[in-house]
Amino acid sequence: MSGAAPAVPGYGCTIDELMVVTFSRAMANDTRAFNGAVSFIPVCAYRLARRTHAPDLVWAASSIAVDADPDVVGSSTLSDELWGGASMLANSPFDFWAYAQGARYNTFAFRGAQMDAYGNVNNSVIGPYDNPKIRLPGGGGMADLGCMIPRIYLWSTTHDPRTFVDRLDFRSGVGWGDGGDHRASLGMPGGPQLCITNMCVFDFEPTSKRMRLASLHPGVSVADVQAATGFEVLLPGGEVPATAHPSAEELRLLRTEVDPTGARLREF
Amino acid sequence: MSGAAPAVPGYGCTIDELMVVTFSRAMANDTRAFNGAVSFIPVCAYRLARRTHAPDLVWAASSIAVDADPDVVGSSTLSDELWGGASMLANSPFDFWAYAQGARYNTFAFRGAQMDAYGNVNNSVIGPYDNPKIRLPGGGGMADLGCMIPRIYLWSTTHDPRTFVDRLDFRSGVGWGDGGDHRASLGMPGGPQLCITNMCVFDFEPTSKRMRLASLHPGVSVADVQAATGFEVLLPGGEVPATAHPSAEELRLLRTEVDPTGARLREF
Amino acid sequence: MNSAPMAFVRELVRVGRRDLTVVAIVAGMCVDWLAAAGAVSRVVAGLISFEGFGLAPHFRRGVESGEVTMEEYSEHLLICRLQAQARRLPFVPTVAGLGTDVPALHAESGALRVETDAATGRAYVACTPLAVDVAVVHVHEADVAGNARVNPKLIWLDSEIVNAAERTIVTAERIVDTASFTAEPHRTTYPRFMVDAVCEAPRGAFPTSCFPDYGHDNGFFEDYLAACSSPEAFGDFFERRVAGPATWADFLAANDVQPAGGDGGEAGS
Amino acid sequence: MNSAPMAFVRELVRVGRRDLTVVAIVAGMCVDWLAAAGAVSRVVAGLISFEGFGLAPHFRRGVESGEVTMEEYSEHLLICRLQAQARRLPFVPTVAGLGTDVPALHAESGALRVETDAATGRAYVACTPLAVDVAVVHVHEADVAGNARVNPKLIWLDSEIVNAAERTIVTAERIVDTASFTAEPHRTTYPRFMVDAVCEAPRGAFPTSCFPDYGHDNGFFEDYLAACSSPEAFGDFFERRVAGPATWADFLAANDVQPAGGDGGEAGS
Repeated sequence: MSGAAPAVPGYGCTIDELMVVTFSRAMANDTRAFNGAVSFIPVCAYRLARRTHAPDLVWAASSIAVDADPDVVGSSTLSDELWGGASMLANSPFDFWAYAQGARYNTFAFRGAQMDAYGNVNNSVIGPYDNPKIRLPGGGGMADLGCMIPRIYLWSTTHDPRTFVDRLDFRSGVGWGDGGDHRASLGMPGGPQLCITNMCVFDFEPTSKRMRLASLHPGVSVADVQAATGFEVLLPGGEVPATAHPSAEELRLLRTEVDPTGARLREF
Repeated sequence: MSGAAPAVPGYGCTIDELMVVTFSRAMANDTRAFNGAVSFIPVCAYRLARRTHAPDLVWAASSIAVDADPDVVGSSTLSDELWGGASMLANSPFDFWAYAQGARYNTFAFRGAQMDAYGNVNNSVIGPYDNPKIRLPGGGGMADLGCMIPRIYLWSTTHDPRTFVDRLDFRSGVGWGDGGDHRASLGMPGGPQLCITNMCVFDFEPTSKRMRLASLHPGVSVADVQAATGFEVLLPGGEVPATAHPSAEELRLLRTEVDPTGARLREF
Repeated sequence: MNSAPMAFVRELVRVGRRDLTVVAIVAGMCVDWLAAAGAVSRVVAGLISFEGFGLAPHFRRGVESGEVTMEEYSEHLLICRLQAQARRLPFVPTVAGLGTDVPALHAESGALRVETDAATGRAYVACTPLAVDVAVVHVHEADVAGNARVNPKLIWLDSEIVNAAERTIVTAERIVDTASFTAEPHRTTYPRFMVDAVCEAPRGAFPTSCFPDYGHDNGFFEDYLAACSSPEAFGDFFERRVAGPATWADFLAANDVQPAGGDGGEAGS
Repeated sequence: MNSAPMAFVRELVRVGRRDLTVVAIVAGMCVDWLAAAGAVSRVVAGLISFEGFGLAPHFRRGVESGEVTMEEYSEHLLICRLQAQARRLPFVPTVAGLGTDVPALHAESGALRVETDAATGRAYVACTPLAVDVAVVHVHEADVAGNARVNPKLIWLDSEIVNAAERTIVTAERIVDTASFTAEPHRTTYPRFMVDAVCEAPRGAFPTSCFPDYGHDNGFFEDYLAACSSPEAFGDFFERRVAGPATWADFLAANDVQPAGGDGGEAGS
């Protein structure tokens, strides 16, 4: 699984590093996050944010180990390898779901094999459900937590038309649903805030709730993004800015403290 | 609260001892019991049964301390004083309610300030609910556990017409409900098995589910019981037997191991 | 009898709070103090008693005189209402309370509804959310960030109220370093993000118990009930032993109790 | 990756069980072993994967070929079905799964129903009971009476299945005396009356983890996936490293693992 990530031209970093830093900067100080499986980018982002601008950020490693600060990120983001330094191992699923449903946990990130313009995701099947071309792992907690958590972040290290599709083969997890006020009409709080990819950052246009280009990583054009995206990409008014430059300190912390062994490259 | 209990003529024991032994003998070896507040008679009975004919009986002291074997019974049957020797402190209310609803716990005993012929109980108010003559503690867990537990036992140390009434002022806990198949029609398992008082033992007539005299304590007549009971007492076919005699060993265990300080007398 | 936040409740009495609504699944002395002080007008609860010691006298008199309203639930019906609130569900179903008079007490307000499952024909009670402003719980140890530990982890019903409440106040036998939680993270009961305020209150559950540190204090219960023989006797007792002392330390001294324990409170088993 | 009852699952493979239905909230290697052996025909689950190592290859192929049916739930929808069973309720409501395609998968069977609360107009998913014959869980310590302890008490999802199941089988790293439970009763996870059978299985979760005794075994996952390059290679690997060894001790030896640990399995943090 573990690969190498391309360099970001002129930024002195690689794309995984740019994604982690960009994700990290989106985390407010009152973030209370937890993580699921194969979530190396978000895990690194939470750890980095706590070391920079968001010292009070809560991160429950594997959804269990509150305020964990392990020496390294290992081969699994659900593993007990991540639990070092925690002040609580929140072992009761009853409490976990109460925290999630009551928005005590307010931040969750997920990705899917397919994602659509509204931030809905598919991690179940490619092809028809009963006769799939590819049987994927399943939605796991995405279908649950997508409904409960107000600040949802999406990410993808494979920005291509197979991933960003006009229509999901199966909706495993809900983002903005059918768009507009669909999510709110189901009684769900908040919704997807950003989608951070290896090409760009999307936010969501406030009325339609469709993905809208918020910034481009260096060397990527609007046309590149559109070509790699299976739905029509909304554009902001005016020029699309470049994704902000990571600071030297952010890169140092990421490389030496947050993820010194490069576990995040397992997503590439 | 703590009083003295009258002697049982010819039995070499007092009425509290006869009640505990009678209750104990009703406990099968597969009994899995727990107890609530002010439940000295049942607590002593569970402890005694485990020392005599029911070694595998499960008793969770205060509904928490599984297989507890404290040196003494203290001033509260909900207190941590009862937890000595337990193999588990079952601290999760989620598990407790699952055990109760799934009938993993199969035995519960309750009493009320009022009880009716169907084994329903009132521990809430004497008089109208909104303008009570006496405000009692409330039904607590009786309303819950009466619905969930298949083997319900009732007891009373005050067998008189104020306690055994034709009509409850308030139904805090359900026994056989309105009688007949009412309880089963609500989807509830089992129902009240016995009611052990300071005068007699009632069982429940199988069709009507009304209290029926099963045995008389020494020195008590059918007429005595009827005079002390606010509803019509059903009689079995034939003579009403005398409540069986406690064995010397049962009395020894009760007096020296089960409840050496006589906490059970708090109910008299 | 177990781990009631008595230091907090005494403070409510001392500062003369009025018209409180108290939600308690099972309680006793804490509600009686509030009733004696005229601080509570509404009790939402499953059981209020002094257990083996008898009825809670001021709670009882308050309800009988109409000064206090008792909104009675069974324990589990109340838990289900708290769970519905904690989980932001329209209701939580249970079989508890079926066949009793309890659900009918709450039919008019809509708090409880007896319904029938269409698929199975089975009856259940739909328990709607119960909003709670503030949860107050007593624990053994807390740090200044709000991490809190009940020792051993016997939280029973408290966590239901904490999960349902908007805010949570913790009173703690001891304030400890965060390192104490990091060293044994599996023993933490409440994480810092569930706790809004922490207050040190040694022996803060007196006269109820705080297992395994100390048991409930039989003597206090007996003296309290004995003082109920006359309004004058009780007024004197309540002022001297409960409401009068200026600080919690003064309160403990007035009751001949040392904050560190080992002074006559019964030991837990 | 955590505390799967692998010794028990291996035995299912070894004795050639067929046509099993497996209920698992989150699982991976254990389901893949059963799929590789042709032992499972139906998987009721929220997530089946090797996590950071990728897809579970035989589970995937089994579903794609039609030999295995995947009845997909979200984690919480499955938990709610188990809770409905454990509590003997007609259904448990949740907001989980709303707006996704998951509830529709189970509309025809009636297992899940999307309904609207009459009082609030809010939608919810009614999760009906899911009957489970046998729960199998791996723990650190058990006694012969069936008391069982996960150490520290991290039971996460296992207790949901235990509470729902008709019977429970416990595999344990160590069999200990009952006195061990009496000495620290707050650490007991399952009481004896919830456990029907106990089996000693040192390192019984290998190659998954058993925190804090040992971590999951990266090498096994890597070797397993590498062997999937051809049916022949996998057949050889599976016989040699999984199904072939006659006893659990032989299995551990075939994987160069000592029952007592400290032999290259990654340490928990």
